[in-house]
Amino acid sequence: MRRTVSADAIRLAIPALSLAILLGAVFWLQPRAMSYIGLNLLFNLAVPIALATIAQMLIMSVNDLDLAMGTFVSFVACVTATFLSEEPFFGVLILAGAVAVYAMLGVVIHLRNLPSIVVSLGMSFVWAGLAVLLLPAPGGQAPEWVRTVMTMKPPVAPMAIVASVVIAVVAHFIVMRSSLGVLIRGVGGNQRSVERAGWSVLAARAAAYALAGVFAVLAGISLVGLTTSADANIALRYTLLSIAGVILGGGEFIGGRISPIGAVIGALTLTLAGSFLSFLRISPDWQIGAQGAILIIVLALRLLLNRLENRDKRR
Amino acid sequence: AAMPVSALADTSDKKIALSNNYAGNSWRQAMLTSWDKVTGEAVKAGVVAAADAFTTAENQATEQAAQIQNMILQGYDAIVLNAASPTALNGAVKEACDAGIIVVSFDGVVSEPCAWRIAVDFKEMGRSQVEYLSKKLPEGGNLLEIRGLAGVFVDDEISAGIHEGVKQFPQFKIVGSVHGDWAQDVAQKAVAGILPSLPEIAGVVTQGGDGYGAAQAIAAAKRPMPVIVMGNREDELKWWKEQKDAKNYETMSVSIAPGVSTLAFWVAQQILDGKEVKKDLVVPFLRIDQDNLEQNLAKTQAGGVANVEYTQADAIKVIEGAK
Amino acid sequence: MRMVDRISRAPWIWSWFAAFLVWFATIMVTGGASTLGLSQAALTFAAFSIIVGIGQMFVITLGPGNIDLSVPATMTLAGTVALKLMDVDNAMILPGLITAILIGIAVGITNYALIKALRIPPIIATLSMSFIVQSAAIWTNRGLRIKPPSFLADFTTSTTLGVPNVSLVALVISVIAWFLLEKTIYGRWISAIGQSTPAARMAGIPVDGIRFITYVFCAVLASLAGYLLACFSGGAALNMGTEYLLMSIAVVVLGGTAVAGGDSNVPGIWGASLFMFLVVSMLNTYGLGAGFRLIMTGLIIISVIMLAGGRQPGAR
Amino acid sequence: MPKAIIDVADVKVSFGAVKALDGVSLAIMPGECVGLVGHNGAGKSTIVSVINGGLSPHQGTILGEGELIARFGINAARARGVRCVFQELSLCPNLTVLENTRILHRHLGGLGWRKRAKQVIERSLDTMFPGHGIASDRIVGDLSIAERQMVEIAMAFSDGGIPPRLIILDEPTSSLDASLAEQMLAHVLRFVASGGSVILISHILHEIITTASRIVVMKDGRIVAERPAEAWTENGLVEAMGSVVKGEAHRRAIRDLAEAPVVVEQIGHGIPFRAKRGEIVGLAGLAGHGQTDMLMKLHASSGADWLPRRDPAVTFVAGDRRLNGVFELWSILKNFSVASLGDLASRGVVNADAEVQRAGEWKQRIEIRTPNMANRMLSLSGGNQQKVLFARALATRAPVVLMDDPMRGVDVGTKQEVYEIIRQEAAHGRTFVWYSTEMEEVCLCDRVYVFREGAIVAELAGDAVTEENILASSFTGVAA
Ligand SMILES: Nc1ncnc2c1ncn2[C@@H]1O[C@H](COP(=O)(O)OP(=O)(O)OP(=O)(O)O)[C@@H](O)[C@H]1O
Ligand SMILES: Nc1ncnc2c1ncn2[C@@H]1O[C@H](COP(=O)(O)OP(=O)(O)OP(=O)(O)O)[C@@H](O)[C@H]1O
Ligand SMILES: [Mg+2]
Ligand SMILES: [Mg+2]
Repeated sequence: MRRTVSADAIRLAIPALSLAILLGAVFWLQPRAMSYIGLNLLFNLAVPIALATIAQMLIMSVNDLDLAMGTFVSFVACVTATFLSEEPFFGVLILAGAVAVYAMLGVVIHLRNLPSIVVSLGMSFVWAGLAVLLLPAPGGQAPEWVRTVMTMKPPVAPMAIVASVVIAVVAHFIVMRSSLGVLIRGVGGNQRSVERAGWSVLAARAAAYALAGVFAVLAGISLVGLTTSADANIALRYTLLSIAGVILGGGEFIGGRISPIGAVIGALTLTLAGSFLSFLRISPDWQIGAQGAILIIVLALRLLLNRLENRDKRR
Repeated sequence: AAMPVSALADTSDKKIALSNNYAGNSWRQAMLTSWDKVTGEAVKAGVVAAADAFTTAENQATEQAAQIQNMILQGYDAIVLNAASPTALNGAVKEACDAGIIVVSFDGVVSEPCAWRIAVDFKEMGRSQVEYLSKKLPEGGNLLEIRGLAGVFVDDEISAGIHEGVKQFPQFKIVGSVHGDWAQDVAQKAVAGILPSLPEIAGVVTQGGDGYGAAQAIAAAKRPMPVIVMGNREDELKWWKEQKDAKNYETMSVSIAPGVSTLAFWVAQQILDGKEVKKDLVVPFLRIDQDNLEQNLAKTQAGGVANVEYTQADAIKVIEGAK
Repeated sequence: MRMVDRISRAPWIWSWFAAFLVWFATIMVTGGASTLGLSQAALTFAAFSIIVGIGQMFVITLGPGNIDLSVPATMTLAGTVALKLMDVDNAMILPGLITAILIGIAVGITNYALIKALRIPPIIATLSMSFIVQSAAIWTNRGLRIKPPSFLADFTTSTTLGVPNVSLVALVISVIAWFLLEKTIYGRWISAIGQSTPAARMAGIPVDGIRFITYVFCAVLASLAGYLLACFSGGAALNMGTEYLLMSIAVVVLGGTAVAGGDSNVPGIWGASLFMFLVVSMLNTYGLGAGFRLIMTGLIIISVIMLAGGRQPGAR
Repeated sequence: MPKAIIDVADVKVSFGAVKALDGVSLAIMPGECVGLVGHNGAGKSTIVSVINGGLSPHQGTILGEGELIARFGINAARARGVRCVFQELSLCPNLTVLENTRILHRHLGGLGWRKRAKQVIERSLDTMFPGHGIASDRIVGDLSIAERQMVEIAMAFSDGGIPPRLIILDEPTSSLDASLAEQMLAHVLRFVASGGSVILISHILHEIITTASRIVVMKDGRIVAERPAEAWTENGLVEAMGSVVKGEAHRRAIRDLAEAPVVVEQIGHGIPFRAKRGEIVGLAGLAGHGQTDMLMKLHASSGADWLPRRDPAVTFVAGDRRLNGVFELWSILKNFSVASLGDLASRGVVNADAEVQRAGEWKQRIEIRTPNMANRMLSLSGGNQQKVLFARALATRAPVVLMDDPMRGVDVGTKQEVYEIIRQEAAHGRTFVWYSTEMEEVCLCDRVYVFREGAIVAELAGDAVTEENILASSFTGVAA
C-alpha cells in the first residue's frame, strides 16, 4: 500500500510550523512569556478570534464569503454586555434571532443566487447600525458567568490554551467528523453530486450559515468576557482577521477545502504576530506596516506548501 | 530641565510604556511627538530607564488590549494609556494592575478603578461652546452640530455637553446634526450634504478637527459664514486669522492639548516615585480666544495642532492641586 | 415600448433610480429650495467615489476574488506626499501630480507582484500592502496637514457653468474608462479574463500582463483621487482614505457591475456614487441618528442587489 | 412473470427546441443487463437522468414494480435501489473516499458512521477490484482518474442500508484499462446473475455485446432497435446507430512531409513529440491519459502571458468549452473575434465594422445557425457553440492549431465540412495537432501519437494508423 504523507497533513504542517517558529521567536525575545500567565496573556484574546475564524471558515466551506463578520461580532458583544446580562431571557432570544437571520441569509443567497460578498456587505451596515442603537457609547457589563468562564484558571494549561484546543477539537468534530460537516464540505466541493445523492443543498447551506452564526455569537460573548464591556466598533477588524486566519490555516476560498484545526492555528498565529512585533520594538511609524509584512511572509510560506503538495502529487 | 534630585534615585530603573490606539491624525501625531521629545530628555537625564511608545495597527480596543497584555509581559513598571474605549480595556487594565503595574490613562480614560485618570471634562468642553455663543450672539439662532465617530465615548460626551448648553441657553436650536468622524474631509462632505436643506445657521458647534471642513463647505455653498467653533488645528487657526484680518471674524477654539501625554508621563513617574496621587485628575482644555490667536498660531507647527508640553513641575502642581 | 423594456433591464438603471428617489425625497424637505445646492454638493462629493470606484471596477471585472483593499492607503500616501512636495507652491503642481501617479504605479506593481509571485489571494495581498503603504504615509508626513497650492485649492472647490470642477474631472475619467471598456482591445480582454480566465488564456490573451496593468490602473486612479481630495479638503490627512474602502466596493456593486466579473458598468458607478452621498444627506436631513442611518443604508444595498442581481448563474 | 424494476413509458423530454427524448419506452427486468448504445447526443444520458429521478419528463409515465409512481424523484428512485455512475466525475474532490460514501448513502448516518462507511466501501472495492490499493481515507482529489472511476463504480455497487437493485453505468470504462474493465464487467455479470439489473452505456461495442443480455439502440431521442445481445454483431450495431460508414473514403492521401520543417516540438518522458509544417498530427489513446495536458503544454510554451503578441504562434480549439472555450456573458460575435482582435483593431481600438464583416464571412463559411451574431453565445446549441470556437481559431493567423477533442457534440454534416476545411488549411501549410476520442477522426491524421499514463508510448504513421493498432498500443503501450 503506497501511502505517503497525505495532502491534509502537509496542509496542516505549514501553519503549525509557522506558529511554532513564531512562538520560539517570542520566547527568545521575551522569556517571561514562557509561563502559565505569560501564555495566557499571549493567547487569551485569540480565543474570540479563533471562534470568528471558525465561523468564517464555515461560510467559506460552501464557497461564500462573509464581509459582515466583524460587525456581527460587535453586535453580539453589545447584546451580551446589555441584554444578556440584564435580561438574560431577551438576550438569548435576540442571539437566537441573530442566528436565524444568518440561516436565512444562507437561504436567500442560495435561492436568488446572490453574490454573498454584496449581501454580507449590506448586512455589515445593518449589524453596525443595530450595535450603535444598542450602545451609542461604550459600556455595558459582561454577565458574571461569562467573566467567570473566561478568567478561569484551569490546572496545567492556561485558559487561553485550553479554550483554543477545545474550539479546535469541537470544530474538527463538527466539520470534519460529523455527517453534517461532510455534507457542508460536499456542497463546497461538488454541489451537483450532493444534489444527485438526494440531499437538499439549500438546507446544507442554511445549516452552514446557522452554524457560522452560532460560532460568531460565541466569539462575541467570549470577547465581552475578556474586555468586560462592549462598544459598537469593538470587533470590526475580525472580518479581515477571520479571512486571513482561514487562509493562514490552509483553507481555500473555493472548493470546500478547509481545516478547522488549521483555522484555529491561523488565528493564534495572527495574534502572536502582533505580540512578536511589539516585542521587537519597531518604531511606531512602522508598526502598522510590519503587520502587513508579517502577513505577507507567513502567507508566502503557503507557496512552499503548494510546491511540496504538487511535487507529492506528481510523484 | 530642573529636576528635584530626590526623584532620580527612585525611578531611574523604571520603564514606562505608552499605549496608543491610533496614529492616523495630526492630534495623535502631535501627541506622539511630544511624548518622544519630553520622555527622550527624561531618559537621557536618567529620570526613567525607558519610555517606549506603541501604536496599534488599527483603532480597535481588542488590539489595544493585546498590546497592554504584551506590555505586562515585557515587564514595564507603568503604562500610560490613551484608550480606544473607556470600558473595553478594563479586563486588560485589571490584569496589569494585578501584575503590580501602574496604569495612568489620559484623554481616552478607562473606568477600571485601579487605574489613574487624567481626564478632560468633555461635557464642559461642549457646554462652554454654547456658552461662548450665547455671549457672542445674545439673540440666539440656529446651530449646526458636527459630531465625531458614532459609538465612541468622547463623541457622546461632547454632544451631551452641547445639548446641555442648548438647554441652558434656549435661544439656540440645533437644526442639524452630522457625523464628521473628527476628520476634515468627512465633516466637509457631511456638512455639504445637509446644508442645502438647512435654514440660516448662526453657529456651528464642533468636536475638534472638523471646523475647517465645515468652513470650506459653507463657503462653497456661498452662505453667510456663521460662528464656527474651532478645534485648535493649525489650518483652522490660520483660516480664522485670515477671516479675522479680512472681516474681523470672531470665534473661539477649544480642544485638549496633545501634550497631555507628557503630563501623564510625569504623573506616572511621580506615582512610581512613591507619591500619593489621587485617582482622578483633571486637566483644563486648551482654549484659544480672539486676543491670543496670533500668539498661539505662531507657536503652532504648520499643519499641526496647538500644543502644550508639561514638565515634572507642572505635574506636581496638578497633583498637589487635586489634593 | 421596446426601449422602455431595454432600459429597465440595464443593470445601471437601479442605482440611478434609487439616487433620483433619494434626491427627490431630500429636496422635498425644503420644498425644492435646496435643489441646486444639493445637486452641486452631490456631484462634488460623488466625484471622488467615482474616480476610485472606476479603478476598483476594473479590478473587480477581472473575476471572482479580485479586489483592491489598498485603495484608502494609496489615496492617503499620494495625497500626503504630493502636498508635502508641492508645499503651497503653484509652480510645483505638475511635479506633485506626477509624484502622486508614480506612487500609484509603485503600489500597483507591488500589489500584483504579491498576487502573482507569492500567490497570495488578492484580498489579503492588497490588505497587507495597505498596512505598509499606510505606515509609509505616517512616516513621511507625521500627520501634518499641509495646504494645497492656491491654484489647485481654487480649481477643486469651484465650478464651471455651475458644474463642480472635480465632477468634470470625474466625467473625463469616466469617458476614458468607458472608451477603454467598450471600444478597445484592453476592455475586451479584461472582460474575457473576468468571465473565464482559462478560456482567456487559451484564446491567446496575455492574462498576466492585463491583470498587472489593471491593478496598476486601479492604484493610479486611487492616487489621483487622493491628490484631488487632499487639494479639495484643504490638506491631506492620514485618515482621509478610510471611508473609500467600503465606498469603492459598494459603488461598483450597486452600479450593476457583476461581482463574478466580466461585466462592468460605468454609468452605474455615477448613479451609485450619487446615491451613496445622497442617502446620507437624506437621512441627516430627516434627522435620523447614526444607528438608523446605518441600518437603512444596509437594507437599501441589499434591496438593490436583490432587484438587480441574481441573474447570472454561478455568480458568487 | 416478474415485474419490471422501473418501467418508463412514452417519455418525452425537450430542452428548448432540442427533443432530447421523443417518446421512449423502456422496461428493466430483474436479473438483466441492458446495453444502451447510440451516437453522441442520441439521448442516452437523458433517459438515464429520467430513470434515476434527476429529471422529470415533460410527458410519459414511470412505473415501479408495475405501479404508477406519481412523484418520482431522486429520493424515490434511490429508495428503490436505483444507482447511477455518471458520465462525468461526480464525487466531491475535497472529501475522502469514505466521506463520499457517506454522501451517497443517506442512511449511513448516526454514531460510528465512519466505521460503517469504511466497511461498506472497502467490501465493495475488494470484491470488484481485488488488489486495488485505494485506502478509504484518501482524498478523492488526490486519486488518479482511473482510481476515481473505480471508487465511483464500487460505490454504486455497495450496500449502505438499501441494497442496490438497478445500477446504471454511463460509459464507466472510459478511463479504465483493459484488465480493470474486465474485472468490472465480470462483476456486472455476477451482479446480474444474482438477480440485480444493470443498464450499461458504452461506445466500446464489444463490451456491450459480451456483457449485456439485451441491447437497445437509440437515435435522435428514440429507440430504433432492440434485440437480445446474441442477435447483434458490431457491424449490425453500427448500422442501427445510423453512423456513416467509415472507411477509406475519408482517408486523406498519404503525403510526403519529410522535407517540411518542424514547427512544434515537445520533449518529455516517452517518445518526443514533433509536428511539421502542414501536418495533421493526431493524439490518441484512452481519455484522460495526458493528451489534453500535452496540448496545454504546447500552448503555454508558445503563449504570451505578459505581452500581447503581434503574430500568435499557436491557437487553440477547446473541447471542454464550458471550462476553457466559451465566454458566457458575451455575444456570438465577441466570442468569435476575441482571438483575432489584433487584426481587427488599429492602435488598440477595435474596428467594429471590420469585426462584423469578418464574423459574417465565417458565419457563412462554417454555417453557424443563428439569426444574428449579436445574440448571446448561450443561445446556440452546443454543436453550434463548438463551430464558433472553430471559427475563432481558424480566423487567426496562427500557423499551428491545437484541437482538444473539438468535435464533441458536432453533428455529422458539419463534421464533414470541418474536416474539409482542416484539409484545405493543412494543404496551405497550417499544422494541426488534434486530440480526438473518435477513431474516425484519428484516422484522418497524417501521423498519430498514442498516449498512455501521461506519456507517448507509440507513434503510428501512414497506413499504420488503424483502429486496431491504436487500441492495441493504448492498452499495452507497445507500438504495432
Ligand atoms: N441541460 C440540457 N440543456 C439543453 N440541452 C440538453 C441538456 N441536456 C441534454 N441536452 C441535449 O439533449 C440531447 C441528448 O443528450 P444526451 O446527453 O442524452 O446524449 P447522449 O446520448 O448521452 O450523448 P453522449 O454519447 O455524447 O453522452 C443532446 O442534444 C443534448 O445537447
Ligand atoms: N442552452 C443551454 N443551456 C444550458 N446548458 C446547455 C445548453 N445547451 C447545452 N447545454 C449543456 O451542454 C451539454 C452538452 O451539450 P451538447 O454538446 O450535447 O450540445 P448539443 O445540443 O448536442 O449540440 P448540437 O445540437 O449542436 O449537436 C448539455 O448536456 C447541457 O448540460
Ligand atoms: Mg451521455
Ligand atoms: Mg450533443
